[in-house]
Amino acid sequence: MDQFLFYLFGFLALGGGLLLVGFRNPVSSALSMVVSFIGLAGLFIGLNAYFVGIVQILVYAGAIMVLFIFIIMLLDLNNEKPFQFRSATILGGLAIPLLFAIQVLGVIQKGPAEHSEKFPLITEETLQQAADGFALKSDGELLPASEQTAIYRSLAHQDSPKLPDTNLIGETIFKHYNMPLQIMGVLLLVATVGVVVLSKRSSKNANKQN
Amino acid sequence: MHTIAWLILGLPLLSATCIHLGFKRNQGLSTLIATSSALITLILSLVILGNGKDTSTAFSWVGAMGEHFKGIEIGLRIDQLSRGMLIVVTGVGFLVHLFSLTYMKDDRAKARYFCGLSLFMFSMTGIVLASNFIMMFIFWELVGLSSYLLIGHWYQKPSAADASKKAFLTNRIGDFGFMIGILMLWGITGTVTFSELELWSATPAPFNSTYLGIALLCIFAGAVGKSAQAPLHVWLPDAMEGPTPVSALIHAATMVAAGVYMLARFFTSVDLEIIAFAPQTIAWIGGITSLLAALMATQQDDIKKILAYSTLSQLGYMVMAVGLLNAQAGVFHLFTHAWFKALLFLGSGAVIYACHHEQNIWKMGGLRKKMPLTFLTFTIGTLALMGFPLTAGFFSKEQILEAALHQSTPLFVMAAIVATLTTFYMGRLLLVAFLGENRSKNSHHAKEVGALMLIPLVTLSVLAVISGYPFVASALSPLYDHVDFHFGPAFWASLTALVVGGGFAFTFYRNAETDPLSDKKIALVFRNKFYVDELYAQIVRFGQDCVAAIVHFIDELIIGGLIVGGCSRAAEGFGKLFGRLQSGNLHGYATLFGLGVILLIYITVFVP
Amino acid sequence: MSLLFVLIPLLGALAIFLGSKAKSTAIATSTINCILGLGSVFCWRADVWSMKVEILSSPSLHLAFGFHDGMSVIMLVMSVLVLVSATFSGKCPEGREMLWYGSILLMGAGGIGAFLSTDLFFFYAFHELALIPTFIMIGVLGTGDRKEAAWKITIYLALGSIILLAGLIWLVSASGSENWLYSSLLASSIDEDSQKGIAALLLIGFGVLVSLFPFHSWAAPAYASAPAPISMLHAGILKKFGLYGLIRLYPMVSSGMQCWLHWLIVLLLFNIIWVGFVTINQKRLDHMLGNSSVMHMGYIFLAFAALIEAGSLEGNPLAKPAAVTLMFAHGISIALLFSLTDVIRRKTGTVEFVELGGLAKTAPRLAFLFGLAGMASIGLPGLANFSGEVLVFLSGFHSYQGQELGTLQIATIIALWGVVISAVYMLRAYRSTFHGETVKATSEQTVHDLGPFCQIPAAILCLALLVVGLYPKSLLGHLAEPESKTPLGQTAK
Amino acid sequence: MASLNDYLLVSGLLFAIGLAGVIIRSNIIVIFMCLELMLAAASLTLVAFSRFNVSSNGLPDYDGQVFVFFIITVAAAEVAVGLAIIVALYRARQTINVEDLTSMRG
Repeated sequence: MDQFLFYLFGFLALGGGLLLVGFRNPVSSALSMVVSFIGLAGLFIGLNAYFVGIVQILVYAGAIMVLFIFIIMLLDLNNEKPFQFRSATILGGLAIPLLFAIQVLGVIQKGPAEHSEKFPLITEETLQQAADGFALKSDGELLPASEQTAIYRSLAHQDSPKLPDTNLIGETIFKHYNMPLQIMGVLLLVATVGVVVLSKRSSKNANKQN
Repeated sequence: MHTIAWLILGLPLLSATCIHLGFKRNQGLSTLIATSSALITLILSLVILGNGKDTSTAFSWVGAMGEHFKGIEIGLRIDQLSRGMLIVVTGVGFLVHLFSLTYMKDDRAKARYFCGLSLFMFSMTGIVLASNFIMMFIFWELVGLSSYLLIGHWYQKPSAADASKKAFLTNRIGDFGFMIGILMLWGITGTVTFSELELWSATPAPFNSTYLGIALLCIFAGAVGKSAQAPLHVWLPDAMEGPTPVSALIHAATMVAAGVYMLARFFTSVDLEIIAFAPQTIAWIGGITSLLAALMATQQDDIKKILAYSTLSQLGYMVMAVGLLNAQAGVFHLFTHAWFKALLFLGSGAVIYACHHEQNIWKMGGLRKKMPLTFLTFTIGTLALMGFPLTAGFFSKEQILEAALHQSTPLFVMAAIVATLTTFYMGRLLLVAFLGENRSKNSHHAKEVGALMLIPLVTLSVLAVISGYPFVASALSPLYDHVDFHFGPAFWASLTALVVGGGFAFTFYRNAETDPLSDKKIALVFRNKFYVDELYAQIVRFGQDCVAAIVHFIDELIIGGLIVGGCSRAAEGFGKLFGRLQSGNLHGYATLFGLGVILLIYITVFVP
Repeated sequence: MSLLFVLIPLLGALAIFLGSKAKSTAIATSTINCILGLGSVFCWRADVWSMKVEILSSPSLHLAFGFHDGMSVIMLVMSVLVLVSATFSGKCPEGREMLWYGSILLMGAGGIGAFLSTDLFFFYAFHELALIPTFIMIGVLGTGDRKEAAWKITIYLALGSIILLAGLIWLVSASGSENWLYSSLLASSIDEDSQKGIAALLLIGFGVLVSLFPFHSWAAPAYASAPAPISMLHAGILKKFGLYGLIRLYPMVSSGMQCWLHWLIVLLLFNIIWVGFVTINQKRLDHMLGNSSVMHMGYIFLAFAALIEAGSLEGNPLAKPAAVTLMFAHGISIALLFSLTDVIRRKTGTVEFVELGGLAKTAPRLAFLFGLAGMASIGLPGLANFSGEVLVFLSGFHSYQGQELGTLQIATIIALWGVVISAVYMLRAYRSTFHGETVKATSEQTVHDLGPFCQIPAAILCLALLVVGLYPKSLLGHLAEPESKTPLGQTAK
Repeated sequence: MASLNDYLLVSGLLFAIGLAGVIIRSNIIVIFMCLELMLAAASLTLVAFSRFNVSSNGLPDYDGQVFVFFIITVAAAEVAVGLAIIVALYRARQTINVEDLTSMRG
């Protein structure tokens, strides 16, 4: 089953990508991009990265694709002139990715043997074991129930222990990557301002032209 | 005393500055300032002479640095040598100023001329009073500058501009040697001050006499340049392009004698018996110069050129005397020569002025009747130059001949031949220019010059006669060693020279219309100055200009073209190459990016 | 106080870029700077003036200014004099005042900043700051073949600067010092092997900046096509940066320099004789002056070689004063010459020798000033260059005691021939420009003599040449203070 | 369960497809999408390694996933700005065909 899902989503991702490149109409390309990203998100989830997978779908399929389509519509690019096949470009466009892919194969070949072993599943025992680590204080004593974290509770859940990866990512981000997170916030702000400025200036130019 | 000495040095400078900065517009005031400053310095020099005390004063120009270098001083040294030389400089200087008042009356740039004269007076007194070699070098160069300015006074004439340039450059070559000499002397003796050199000479530390000799010869190179000795004599005849009073002052009486003066300074400070080869070289160079110059003088037609070559010849005498370690005789001749040569030049100036700037003696003639007083004074000068008995030149020449006789027979013979030739060419000058018939319109209209010109002529002719007598010479001459006169070989030689030279001149040139000797081959060589100028022109053309052109070519080609140009061309080529990549086409960039990624992976992963 | 000299022109440049009236601002700031600078000479006392001003101080970088010793003072005086006359020189094209005067002030500030920085990093950085306007001005407002000249100077100087920077970084890292302060570098010792490499890098790096043979061919075309103030400032101030740096850094790498002495002597003789011949063959006044300035650098290098031969500053106490005096004199005289050449170019429209002649008749004041500057540059006594040159030659013979002539002495003698060469080209140039009959370009209808405004810069510079020439002690007196007594870093902040 | 190599292969191929798109296509919006695809391919690698590098307590190493989180954030910002630039570009030039946009030619 696992293997099948991997092939399915992998096929979705790669196929979406190929369609993205292949469609003449940008709207179709955008849609195939979403297909590709859904496949990718499936792969993420297959890697037990639930949070990232969901975010991938939310951001790309929800936000970015809408943006793309919106812009395509705005610019009214449907009647784009047909593909111009310039043989040099096509040749380069095929040869280089092909070379790249061959190299990737080579790299994989050279990689250590354990890379080709299947991932060990994350089982209940694993989770139990991990839970122990979250149950101890720094001096080795067991935490009292009042101080037990959500992560611990989720890991050590009696009936169905679950991997609380959102909590874990959250913990990692806020504990170890606090500063980058802040900077990221500023970056988003800058991007917002930048977009406003860019569109404003262009509107002014448009006025001038009129 | 010190104040007076500083005044003598400073007044001409002040005058030059005032004229240049303030009174250039007012020509009359400028001439007045310059002339009065010359007069005052003459009076002050006489005061110093009357005082008669040896003294020195100095201020530090460059401070001492370290133990070895004790600084450079600007100092004045007043002793018999400098006192006498001061009289010569300021005396001739003042008379020339006086003469110039008339001679330069109609010149539009009179102020500039007098400014130059004042500058010259400043520089020359600087040389005379200098207490050390570096200070002397400073003023040495400054007289070169004023000579450059005055020769080039009529700079619009290409010949004058070229002559001034030539004079400066030739002197520079001499100064090249002079500076090396000073540096070596400083290294050997540790000092450049004359008084300290005397001390050093009294108790010399062990040193290599060869290097001292070389240093001496290098210093002599400075004198070769300034006193126009062979092989750097070529500038002096050309320098006659300047106004005639300038020739009298600078190129006859004072500046050209500075070389002899400097040598005398050096020879009286340092005992040079031990390095005989250097003084001997100097003496031979002097002798050869005097002979060559005398030969060249016999075939010149320009009155000033004849006098210029005679100056060369007489300077050769002086240098020879100094080289024979008889500085007294050399300086004595310098002293008498200054008066009679200044007289001759001013006389020729008067003639040129009267003949409306005609300088060719073959276009004069018969001036005896037109300008009797000038003729008289000119004759006195000529006789003094010939060494006619009882004139000043006779006494000083006698001393030189004596010195040569005692030291070296070949030099004595050479000196005697020169004396003969001197009589010959001066006789030729006198006969052709003053006697005979008027040969051109200009000389026909000549008339006696005014009083302002005659005063210097008469004064100088008096000095030309009496300055050789012991009672005058011992008081005025910079160095004078009284030698009792006796009828020795020297006397007979000079008398023979007088008779033979005068006789030939009389035979060939009495009532001559053209030069009877001019068609002889040898005369052509003399007339063309042994083709030395042509030789130098070739040397300059090939040794300098061609080399410069080749060097410039190589510089442009190899350094500018291949090495640097190669670098810049390579940079440009790379730029073009990468500029081609910069196609502005996104596909191109993406392809390159992909290739780059592949290459990077290949290098990091697959290259062992 | 030392900060002021850098700050005033910088603020002036800033004001100009912010839109204040360019010409009057530039003249005002440079004049104030000049007055202050000259004032500083008269008040120079090592104990007061060696105090340094620190603006920015981090463990590794110190933006601080101060006078190391008399050499800094003399360089400062030279810079302010050249700067003030540069602002008066040349003719700014209509509408480019901001660029023109702003660049002048920036170059001045860069030069002064480099001379007064106590930190090697800023010493380097200020020079670079000054180079940028140089490149721009040559490329944008130059005459003749300006594009190529600008490229040439840019490539060369950038290359030289990079080599120099490498040398400086090596110097700092080899010394083990944790900052770039001159004083702490001076206190540290560097091992022999590194010294040798550092010395080579410094010699090449600074050498390119000073146009040492064979890195000289940028100079003449750049100076010829640069606008007058730019060639004045570069030849007058910025070129001295390299020599200043060499002498300043010399104590740290004294034994390393020793290895390159013979190479340096050969190169400097090429500078004097070879470039001298190149100069003789020039057919244009501006090219001739550019090459002559390259040639004269050889003399300063000769003084530096004398310093190297002696092994320490104390070993040859003449060498440093000689180099400094000659640097000062050359800076002033070449600036004057470039300024006047520009006047000739503007008045007659040409600087080709064959098209000139007889200018002395139509423009006597110009002829006098040019003659004075020319005579100064060929080392006529009474003008500043002579005192520098004579000291250089004396320093060359300092170690000579009557034995056989050493390499340095022979080099000095050969270099002396350069005095003759320079007289040849300068007098030829003067002869063909000012003497002789007037020609079409110089006739009275076309040429008028210098106006009073043009005379200001010339008068300032002439006066400086005369004062130092007639009484060199006025300059050298500032060098008497031994450097070891006032090490800069140790005085109060 | 698949192995690490499988994921890396998918990621590599996805990247190659994106690269091919960037090189071949001339519509700048599509090129932009392809870039997003390449970015996503890189994310896949990160997540795969995050899962592969089990940390001491037996759970995946979440540093990699945090990285992906950041990448997604930045990509969002990038798309916003990029599209704004494209709009501005279109307004100025009336084209979004990269073959017509060669004013950067050196």
